[in-house]
Amino acid sequence: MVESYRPKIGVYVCDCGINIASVIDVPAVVEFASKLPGVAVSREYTYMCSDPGQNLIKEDIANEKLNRVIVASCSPRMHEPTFRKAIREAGLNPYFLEMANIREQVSWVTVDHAEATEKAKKLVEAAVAKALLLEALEEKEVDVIPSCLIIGAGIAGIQAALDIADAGFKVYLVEKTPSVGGHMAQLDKTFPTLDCSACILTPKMVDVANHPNIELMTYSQLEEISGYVGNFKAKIRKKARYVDFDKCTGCGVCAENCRLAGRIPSEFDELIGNRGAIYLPFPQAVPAKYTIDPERCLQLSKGKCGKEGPACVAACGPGAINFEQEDEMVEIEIGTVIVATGFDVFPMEKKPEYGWAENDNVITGLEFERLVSSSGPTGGKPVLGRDKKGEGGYLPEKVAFIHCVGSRDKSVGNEYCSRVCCMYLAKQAHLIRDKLPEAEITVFYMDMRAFGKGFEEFYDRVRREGVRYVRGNPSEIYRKGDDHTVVVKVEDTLTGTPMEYEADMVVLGVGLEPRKDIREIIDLFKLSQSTDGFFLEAHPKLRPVDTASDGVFLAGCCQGPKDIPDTVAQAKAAASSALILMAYGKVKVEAMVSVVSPDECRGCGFCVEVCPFGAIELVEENRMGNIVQVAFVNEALCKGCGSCAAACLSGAIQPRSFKDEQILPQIAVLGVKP
Amino acid sequence: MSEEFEPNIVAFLCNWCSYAGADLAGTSRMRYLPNVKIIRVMCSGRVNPLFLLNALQQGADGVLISGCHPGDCHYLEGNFYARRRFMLMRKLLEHVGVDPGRVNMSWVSASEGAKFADVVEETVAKAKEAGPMDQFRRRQINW
Amino acid sequence: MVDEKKLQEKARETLIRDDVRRLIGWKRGTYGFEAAPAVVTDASQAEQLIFDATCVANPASFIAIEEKKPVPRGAEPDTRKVAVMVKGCDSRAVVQQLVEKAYAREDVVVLGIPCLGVVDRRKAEKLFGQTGAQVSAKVDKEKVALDIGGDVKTVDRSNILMDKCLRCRYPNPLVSDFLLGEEVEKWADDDFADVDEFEKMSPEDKWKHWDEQFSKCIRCYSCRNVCPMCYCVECVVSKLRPQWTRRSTDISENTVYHVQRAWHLAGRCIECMECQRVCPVDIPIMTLNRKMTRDVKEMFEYEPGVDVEAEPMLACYNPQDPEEYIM
Amino acid sequence: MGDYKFARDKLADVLTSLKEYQVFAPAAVGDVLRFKEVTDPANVSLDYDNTTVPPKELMFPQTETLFKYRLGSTEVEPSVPDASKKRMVFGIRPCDAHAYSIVDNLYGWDFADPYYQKRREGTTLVGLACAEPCANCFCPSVGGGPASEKGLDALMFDLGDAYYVNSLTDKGEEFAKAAGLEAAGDADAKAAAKQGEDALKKVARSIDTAGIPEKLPSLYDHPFWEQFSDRCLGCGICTFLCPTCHCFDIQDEAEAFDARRARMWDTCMFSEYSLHTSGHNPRPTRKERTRNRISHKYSYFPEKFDVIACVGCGRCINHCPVNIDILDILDKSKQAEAKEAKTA
Repeated sequence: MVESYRPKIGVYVCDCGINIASVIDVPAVVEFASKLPGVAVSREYTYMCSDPGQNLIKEDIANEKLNRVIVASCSPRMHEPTFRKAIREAGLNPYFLEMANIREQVSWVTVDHAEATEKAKKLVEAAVAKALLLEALEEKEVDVIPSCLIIGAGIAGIQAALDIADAGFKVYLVEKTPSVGGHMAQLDKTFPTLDCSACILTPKMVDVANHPNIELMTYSQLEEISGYVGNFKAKIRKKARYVDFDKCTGCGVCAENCRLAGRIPSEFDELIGNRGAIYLPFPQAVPAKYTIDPERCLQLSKGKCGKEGPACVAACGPGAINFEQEDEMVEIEIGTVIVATGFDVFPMEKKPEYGWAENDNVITGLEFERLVSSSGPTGGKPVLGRDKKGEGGYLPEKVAFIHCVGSRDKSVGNEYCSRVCCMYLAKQAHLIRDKLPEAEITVFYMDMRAFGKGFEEFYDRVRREGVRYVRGNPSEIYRKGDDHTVVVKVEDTLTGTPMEYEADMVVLGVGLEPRKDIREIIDLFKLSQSTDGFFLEAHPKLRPVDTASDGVFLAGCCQGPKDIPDTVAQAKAAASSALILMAYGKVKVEAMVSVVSPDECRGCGFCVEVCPFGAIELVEENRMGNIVQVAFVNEALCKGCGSCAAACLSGAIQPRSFKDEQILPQIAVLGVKP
Repeated sequence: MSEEFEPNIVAFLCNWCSYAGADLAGTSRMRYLPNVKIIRVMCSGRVNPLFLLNALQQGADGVLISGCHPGDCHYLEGNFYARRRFMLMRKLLEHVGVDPGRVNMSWVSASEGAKFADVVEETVAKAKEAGPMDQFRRRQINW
Repeated sequence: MVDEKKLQEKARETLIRDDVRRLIGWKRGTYGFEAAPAVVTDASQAEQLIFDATCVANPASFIAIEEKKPVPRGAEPDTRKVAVMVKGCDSRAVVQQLVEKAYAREDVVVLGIPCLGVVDRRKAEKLFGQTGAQVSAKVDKEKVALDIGGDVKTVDRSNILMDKCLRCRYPNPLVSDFLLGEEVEKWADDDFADVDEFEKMSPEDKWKHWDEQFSKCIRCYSCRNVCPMCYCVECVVSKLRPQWTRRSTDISENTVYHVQRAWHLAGRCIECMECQRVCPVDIPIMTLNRKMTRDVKEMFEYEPGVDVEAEPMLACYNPQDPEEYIM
Repeated sequence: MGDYKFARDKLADVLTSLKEYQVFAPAAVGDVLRFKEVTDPANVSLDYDNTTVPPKELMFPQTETLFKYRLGSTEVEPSVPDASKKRMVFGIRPCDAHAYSIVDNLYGWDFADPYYQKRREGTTLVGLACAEPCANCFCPSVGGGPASEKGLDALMFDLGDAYYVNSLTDKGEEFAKAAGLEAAGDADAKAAAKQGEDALKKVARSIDTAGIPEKLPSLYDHPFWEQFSDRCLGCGICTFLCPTCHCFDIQDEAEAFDARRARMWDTCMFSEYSLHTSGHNPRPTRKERTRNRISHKYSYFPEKFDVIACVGCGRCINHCPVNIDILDILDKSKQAEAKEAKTA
């Protein structure tokens, strides 16, 4: 490498055919540049980016021992990589290049030729001023650990896991609840094709459990993550099930014998069905291993269960139940991460005027799914008004469906459209029509959005099946009289008539919200949220599954509401993005990263707070025997934006190639009038 | 004094939006005044408000900081920090008696070539109105 | 007011502790209207300590500017705590230093002193002339009684207290391990009328004002050094590479120095007014700091030095921050 | 030499008559006094205690161009002041004039500093005796006094309705002539002498300097310095306002291709004053710097030039924001046992 201390600068002014030369007096600029301090060579050429142009630079580097190169031509956004490559080929560090943009910023925009020439001179002079202080930078690569951590085992996590595992890479699939499956497992049929949700999902659930490359950790939570792209370390808490995972055969005798069997509302059934303290969330759960709910189990919460002790222990043949079991911490190393933590449905507490809490025949869309599911608490019959034992009840005769509950509604803070409600309500209306051919069905909507493949056709079909669509957003839902009649107060906005529609079943098309505990993941990964509260992708158009943290990708509804096909598509995209890193096995680290001068750092941590990438931390430093805290940049996480430098009071942290000492000379040149 | 005062403006443009926007103004052959000289930085969040002070001291009659629109920052948050910093620095300079028209900021996306050209014209117009920056310019000092 | 005996007793108690290295408070000066800051290391020195209305200096300044000697190889650095006496305003410096991680909360023992205001030396000298006497002063809700070498003078608070005291919103320490004396009731509020008044001037008049003021500056950096928030290892102002401000003293460099200083204190200044107090050439430095304080409060709803958990003002943002001038 | 006087209300006339001089006199900016070139004699008043910034800046400006050059060229253009241009410091206090005579030692020592010396040569010093010494003045302890003539060309006494002027040198005579002063009578001379004696009695503070120069080196490592340095801010007030402090830094400054080499006041109280390029600092804390300031004035300088580099003007005491009182330090140094130093 030819990088002597004393600068020897070559300045190359490009004509760009006539693009530059017809406006700027190029020979005058070349002449001007030749007199600037440190400039050894100053030349003009027709097309610097052409092979002969690049060769000109390479030859000068070889013959004139240049150690800095300035190309005055087009925008660096265009040809910086070209010239960096050229000077690297000539044996010079590629970061000894500076460009002066005299085409886009001068010749193409300036009317007066003399003024254009003067401005070009200034820009070249500023480039020389900066070039004197350029530094050689090293482009590093780090190895990528060939494994992926996927958080959340809904359809997004499952699909991503299968794709990565099938490609031959290790996957750790972490799920918070006792079973994989997520929200999709709760659904009855899927729109618009009316496939049975469980039928298409369960084979995949079984696959993730059996795949040799997938290590499935259900009932587990990510506690800590550190490191950077290619080299993350994660700590995962495997919560105690109080059931020996290996011994449990999933026979279910324990649950039948549990003293609380059928007395605890089932989360999977949206609390309209029941389970015991030892339970399998649903029959097709994967893994088919029982779990004890430590808060409800009498033995665990009260220390005593019946006179004879826990019935489950007595019932369990293999002796799998172990009340002494403790949470287990697992540490893993991974190269990539996919966040697929899904969504929560809109909490009806935020919209009390719809009377959901008071009326058990006013139910959410997800409750409806469990109600009509053949594996649900009613065996698939839409029976309402059952007693505590789950008996009695009636079949509704007048059913109302309400759109946009908790979506497109600023009053509850959700301005966005949840994208799935129009269609799932259409599907649910169809299911009611199917199960109760005599029922009167009315759907209250704001706008109908049937934009997907087959959606409009399906919507048409539902309407043809005798479902009435009324355009209007109900203001209130309340009980009338002693029977189960509820009134939907609404204005038909197409005719302008106020209505008080009486129904005996109301289904609320609740929207999708970010997970209530989204902060935990944000804090772990330093991810950002978009204004809707979902995770923010790196670019809304071009990097929809990436995040600002390299090596961390998003899949499914945690990034925003989606239907199943979109979720699967995004999961596959996230898998492919993670696979790119793992298949290549190495990742380039940004060379223009920030660097700390620990002797000058006051350890205030402003840079730590400002860094959007969590790339900076405070570490202990021995300063002449005294221990002080100073900033430390993890170069693999730093993207070189330089926000830290502007926040630093003492100038102790600086982005390479854009240091204060490199920018100030540019200001000095450009600030002084010609 | 017969010649009209031509202000000199130093501009700091973020690489991803505003610099690209300026490039687009070029590729679209929009004409704008040559008074504005651009320094490229990776992010408007990189621009230390002291740069601005330095530019005025060196002899600039005005400065321009331009970044991505809020929410569009390539580095997610840089422009939010920049906005806070320059809002405040401008107030501080105003308190010292510097014409606030010398401190300009804009959001210019990569697709807003025309906006960039407009921003240049407006910045120059404001600096022209403010007149030559001679309050604490270094060159004023007689050695 | 604080009982001096109690204060000295608490100081002695604190200095005897094995885990306390030094205590910063006040002692009577050799002359004049200001008590001297005192750094004591031995319990026997506790009897020097005082607190009255002459104790204007901010002891928190001395926590952060202490220069640690190089520790010889093999020796252990002294990591014992520093005890510090603080008035309400001084305590905000401790809070802000904690926000900026100058030290950890457990590294300091804070002895808080509720305060009714302190004497402005300049105002006192205008009234009574410079004195060689060791003045003591008592302050209550209406008057200040000064004992000038046995001659007791009583003055209205507004004529002699520091301006900061006349608009004090935090007479009681915001952070303390021990409170010396009863908490006092807040007597004033801050409407920033001084900032509004200054803003009425035309840009030309503002500059005329500053041109005159900054021209006086001798760049002794006392305003920087006394500031409890200024403790960078190397101040940007002194840096040579790159050199932001030249060492020459002229209106250009002096202005840039003062604007840099005010900028670096934006959202950090806790209004102890020490910078202005120490200036040997009477530059109204607080005028710039007050402007920043007011604007930070108005635009970003931020007040430094009141919440240990707060994020530093320029290291956070609100997506809804104002941007009225942005094109 | 000669005894003169002029009426109080003729002050402006006297100044106006000094056309061949560039006259500097105390001028107020707000509450702060400093020597400024007289532009309007009507505005000059001699009713002042002393200036905040000492008139040393008239011989040794805070920032001073040494020479100018063009980048890339080897030619330099020195900016040495012209001694033939007559200047006058009018109304300087005896302590500040005394200070010049102390600093002269240094600037005329191993290297004759033309910048300082040319200014000195061309300048006439017309002093003003102090009738009312300030609270922290101690000039008599260091060889001066409220009516000391040291370093002066003429000394004025404010006698109420008139100023009595005693010319002390040829330059002083020249001033009296240029100003057209009338001769004074014996009564005036007596009144002036009386005022001087009274003023001397009014000086409240003092220090017996005997033995201090010899003792200070033995206290080099003594812990007593810390009771002062522990509260030192490390600012430049005491040194910049000291009429005898004379340290400077040298910097090159450039505007595009035009450059200059300049010197500017520096102070041993700044940490970077003694900072080595290696990062090592032989005076790592304020203790060493406080010690250096005092020792330089009261030991190193007298060792070399046989005169204490302090004139007792009291500025460092008056303006120190943390009450580091040089008399207190000297007093404590006398009490300190040299043998304690070993235990430090």
